[in-house]
Amino acid sequence: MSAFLALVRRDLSLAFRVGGGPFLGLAFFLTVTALLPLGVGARLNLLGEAAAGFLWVSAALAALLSLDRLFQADAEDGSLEQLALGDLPLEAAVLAKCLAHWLTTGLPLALAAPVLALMLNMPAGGYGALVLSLLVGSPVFSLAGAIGAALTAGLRRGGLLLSLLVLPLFVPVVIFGAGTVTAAINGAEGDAAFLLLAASSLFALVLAPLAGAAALRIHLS
Amino acid sequence: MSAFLALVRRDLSLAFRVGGGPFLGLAFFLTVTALLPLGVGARLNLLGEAAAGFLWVSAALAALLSLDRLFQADAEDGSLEQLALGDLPLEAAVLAKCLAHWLTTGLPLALAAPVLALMLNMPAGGYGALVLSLLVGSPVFSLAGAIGAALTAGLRRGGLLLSLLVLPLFVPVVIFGAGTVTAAINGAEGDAAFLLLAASSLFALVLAPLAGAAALRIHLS
Amino acid sequence: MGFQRVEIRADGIACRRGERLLFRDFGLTAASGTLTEIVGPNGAGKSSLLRILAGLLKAEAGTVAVVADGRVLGRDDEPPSGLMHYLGHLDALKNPMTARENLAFAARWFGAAHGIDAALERVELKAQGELPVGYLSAGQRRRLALGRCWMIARPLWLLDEPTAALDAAGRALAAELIAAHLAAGGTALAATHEPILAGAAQAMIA
Amino acid sequence: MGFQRVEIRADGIACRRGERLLFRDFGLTAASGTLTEIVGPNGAGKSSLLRILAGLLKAEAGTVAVVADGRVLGRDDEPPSGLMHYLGHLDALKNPMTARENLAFAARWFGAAHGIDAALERVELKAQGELPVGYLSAGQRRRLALGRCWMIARPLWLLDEPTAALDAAGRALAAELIAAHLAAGGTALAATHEPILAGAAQAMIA
Amino acid sequence: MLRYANPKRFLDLSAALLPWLWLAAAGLTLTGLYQAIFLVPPDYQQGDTVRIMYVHVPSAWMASFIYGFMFVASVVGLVWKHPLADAAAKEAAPIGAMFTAVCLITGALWGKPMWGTYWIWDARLTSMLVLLFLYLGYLGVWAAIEDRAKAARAAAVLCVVGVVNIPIIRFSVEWWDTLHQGPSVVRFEGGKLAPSIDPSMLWPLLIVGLGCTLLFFALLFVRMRTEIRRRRIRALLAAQAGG
Ligand code: HEM
Ligand SMILES: Nc1ncnc2c1ncn2[C@@H]1O[C@H](COP(=O)(O)OP(=O)(O)OP(=O)(O)O)[C@@H](O)[C@H]1O
Ligand SMILES: Nc1ncnc2c1ncn2[C@@H]1O[C@H](COP(=O)(O)OP(=O)(O)OP(=O)(O)O)[C@@H](O)[C@H]1O
Ligand SMILES: [Mg+2]
Ligand SMILES: [Mg+2]
Repeated sequence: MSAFLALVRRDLSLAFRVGGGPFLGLAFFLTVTALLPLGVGARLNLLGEAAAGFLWVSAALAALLSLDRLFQADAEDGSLEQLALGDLPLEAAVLAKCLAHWLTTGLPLALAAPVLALMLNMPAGGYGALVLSLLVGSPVFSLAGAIGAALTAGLRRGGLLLSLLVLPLFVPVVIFGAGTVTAAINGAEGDAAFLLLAASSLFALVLAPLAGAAALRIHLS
Repeated sequence: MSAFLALVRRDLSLAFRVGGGPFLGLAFFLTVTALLPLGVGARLNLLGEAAAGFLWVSAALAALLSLDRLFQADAEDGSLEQLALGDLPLEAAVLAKCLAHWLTTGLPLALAAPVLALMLNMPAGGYGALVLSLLVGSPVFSLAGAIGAALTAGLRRGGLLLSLLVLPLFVPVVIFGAGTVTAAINGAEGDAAFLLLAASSLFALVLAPLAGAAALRIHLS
Repeated sequence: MGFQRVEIRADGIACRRGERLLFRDFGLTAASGTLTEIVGPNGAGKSSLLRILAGLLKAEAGTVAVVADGRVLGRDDEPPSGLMHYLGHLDALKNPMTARENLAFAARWFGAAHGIDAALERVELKAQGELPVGYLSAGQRRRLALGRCWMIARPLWLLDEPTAALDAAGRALAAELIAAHLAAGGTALAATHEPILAGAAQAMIA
Repeated sequence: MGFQRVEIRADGIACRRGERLLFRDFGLTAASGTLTEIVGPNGAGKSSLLRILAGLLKAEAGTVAVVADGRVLGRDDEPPSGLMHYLGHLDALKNPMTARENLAFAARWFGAAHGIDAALERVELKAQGELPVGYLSAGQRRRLALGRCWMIARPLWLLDEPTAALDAAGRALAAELIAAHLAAGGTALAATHEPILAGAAQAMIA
Repeated sequence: MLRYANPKRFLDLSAALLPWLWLAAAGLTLTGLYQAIFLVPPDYQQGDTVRIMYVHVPSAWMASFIYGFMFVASVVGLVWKHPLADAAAKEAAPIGAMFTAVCLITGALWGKPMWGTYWIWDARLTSMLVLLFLYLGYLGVWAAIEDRAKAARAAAVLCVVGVVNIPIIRFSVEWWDTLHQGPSVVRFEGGKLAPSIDPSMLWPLLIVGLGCTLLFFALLFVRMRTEIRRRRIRALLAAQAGG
């Protein structure tokens, strides 16, 4: 456990040191949220209806943008071998790195979402569902993303290939997530979408460490 | 000139070799275009009106995703020094790298835009303007992006910082670009927006090599 | 601080990279208390062999066994965990983190036998402890990586050119660290282009 | 194929990294036809000095001049372009491109005096020409980087540990390449921890 | 099973099978299409456009089926490390991508008369598009990794992970209200298969479907044979180079 936490802490401190940590993720979230209405034309009513979708899509993109370096840096400086030779299985290392990634991207976004939703004029009634759905669903971005990141870790310019690989895995989450919020706004029962979201998250939690570690082992050999 | 072209060709072949070249950029463009409406909900009329904005925003994001490695790879393997010590000034090297980047991201996106616009149900009348505006405007994404990429080349996890730096530079381009298309759709005179777009592009063409080279020199020392 | 005495045995190892068979029928037994220097020309496959021994690369043929008291450790196709250090051509250091922070992480990831200050002192980097590793010179980085091996007690050291980038004092230091490791009952293998320790066994890869 | 004969003069150079003054009042004159080995312990500032000489790093104080026939080349604060090779600790090779493609790019970026095949042959990498550089061994990469210097005629070579990772044959090859460069009227400086060429001048950084 | 999974045996076996495969594939597909175009009555709602269905639906089936095939081949490749399984998965991918593209294109062409638009972001259509991306991503991994053994394993991991998308395509019509119609062929009522489509329309559909399946295997075998020969040539060249 102490080794697991050490890795989480190392990645967090690396993120803070060079990337600005969660603040950068937040700033990106803000900028994209600002850019979208600019392109679309800021008719408020149009925006309000689409707000939940916008926010979920931005969350996916923010995660995507920071994912490509998740294992790349470790692969390039030889740290991956050290992670593989620790006492913990490589699966645990992947999980620790996902946790650190989520703590710097997903979590702050979930917490800041109400403010952004307000800026986008989201109808009241969806705020609770927005935060809750982001908390439950955004780990998938880190977890499923980790699989793609592990697969492309050895490759230069893996960034774009990475997006091609993980966006299909993100699509259902965005649909379920936005669906949950929309249902809440319309006062409808959003249970189905939310349950599917939670299920995806659990599924990713089980699958990602296994698949990610397998992909990393391929890269190592 | 032969050295300039050699660098363009090297970067193109690296992009093809490890990244799939223009096809990957296209696939990303397609994916983002698919994600946005999914989150927002697919009401046709709403989508059609927003199509130009969507496409321009996706173009910006596609460029962004591939920008972070523009100089990073060269910085990490020592190639940057070789570029600095060639007979050509570093400014020319920056320009060559921007050109290669645009050829693998901006250009294919501009050419594929009509298909995507059709998928988003964009009203007829905007197609010519869309392609033309993307052709003229998308180089800014590579050029302005190069400044940010040069500034963050030394930093790990520069990805998010990079987006913070360049997204503000992208904003006016997205506004002018989407504006040009919207004007064309509404049959209005879009000259103003288009001229501003062209001016931004020219401005970036002059400024980016200078600023980019200056930033790289800082990184080298 | 103490560790098991282990022996590593490789038998009939063949190594393929891409279409090329680098070497085959390579065998070696490295006993506790000995250093085996793996020598051979550039590209012969020394680094590949070390990665095979560490379980990071699959051999085309042959077996590797880590043995303690005649008993083979680890599962059939996977090397035992927690027994070895692998130091590759790359130093596995995080540039943005200081020397001390790098060691601190390694100490908690692997479980350390010595303190971090002791390790910094041991490799003469006391003054550089608070410097981000990215600022260190090539030799200082290598020293730090060696200090990491020293700090964490593991019986089997697999070192790929441990003395690369080191000055004369650094090479003497590396030899000292390895000698102390052997004296404590450790086993060491090092790919190298220059003799590291007088009296070391040599395994040649043609 | 031929090049100007140049001399490089450094005067009163001081180098600061962060808060630390690595060295000061360092002077050196390297004439055409000579190799100057820059020696000193790890972290003394050899790599930093080479970067200063190449114009990649700003010195805290002092001047660097590249001189041909008593005339200083280049602008005041910028080193002349097109005169030097800088080979750092890193090999500046693109992993996804083959050895041949890497050389082909360098040949067109700098303008080559020798053919690519000749260069591959010169550094004994004929068989590896079509292999992506990422697959090469550490020593093979270094050879390739040296081959690049040989292929492109430039009077001033600044080499940072050119023999790192090389086997005995590779070290002899590096020495040969440098000797030939000197014989053709070239100038060479090399940071190193082991003698490269008998009779080379030595500049010590304490 | 593994006896036939040796490349030499595969070459012999596939050489013997291929002519028959081609014949059966062409016969079935052409018969089905002939019936679809000339014999099936126009739909009472959709008129003659319904004939697009006979290309659209089989290619939709094939798109999913081939991904499933690749999934199985990938698992075999990962677990038993069999090179033939890797080759099968790799060579199936472009064929699957092709069927997916055909499904998308025919669907789009059909959508214009039926829904008044070529494209709509409905769950099934989107998930089909996502399937195309999965295929492209899979091919991208093969293209991006130089070492073939590594590429095979990486692509297999991706394929196994991406299989989650298949049920989403399948159930998307039931989970969300969509424009696209629900299942009418493989449809269950009270635990029994109960197609809600008239047999006169169903039969040609099933015939084309079977024809396309055989067509897939014919194409796959041809591609795998080429791939195996390519590997042999490479190995020979390497041996000649003295490696
Ligand atoms: C680009 C647009 C379209 C796409 C991507 C698409 C996709 C699909 C897919 C994936 C299936 C297979 C369902 C299964 O697993 O059995 C399918 C079946 C079918 N599609 Fe489409 N479709 C499109 C447009 C249309 C249109 C416009 C129509 C007609 C109104 C249509 C009618 C059908 C029918 C009748 C079936 C058979 C349903 C069944 O029996 O299960 N499709 N389509
Ligand atoms: N895909 C491939 N095809 C053919 N040869 C390959 C391939 N990948 C690697 N090689 C060869 O495998 C060898 C790898 O050698 P390795 O790195 O183990 O050598 P080494 O003995 O450590 O050399 P050095 O002393 O230079 O570090 C090299 O000769 C390289 O050219
Ligand atoms: N910001 C900083 N603050 C203090 N010292 C620094 C800073 N940045 C670098 N240094 C020191 O500067 C020196 C850089 O040395 P350089 O890389 O030039 O050494 P070198 O002589 O090439 O050593 P080696 O033989 O190991 O390659 C190191 O001692 C390093 O610790
Ligand atoms: Mg080696
Ligand atoms: Mg140095």
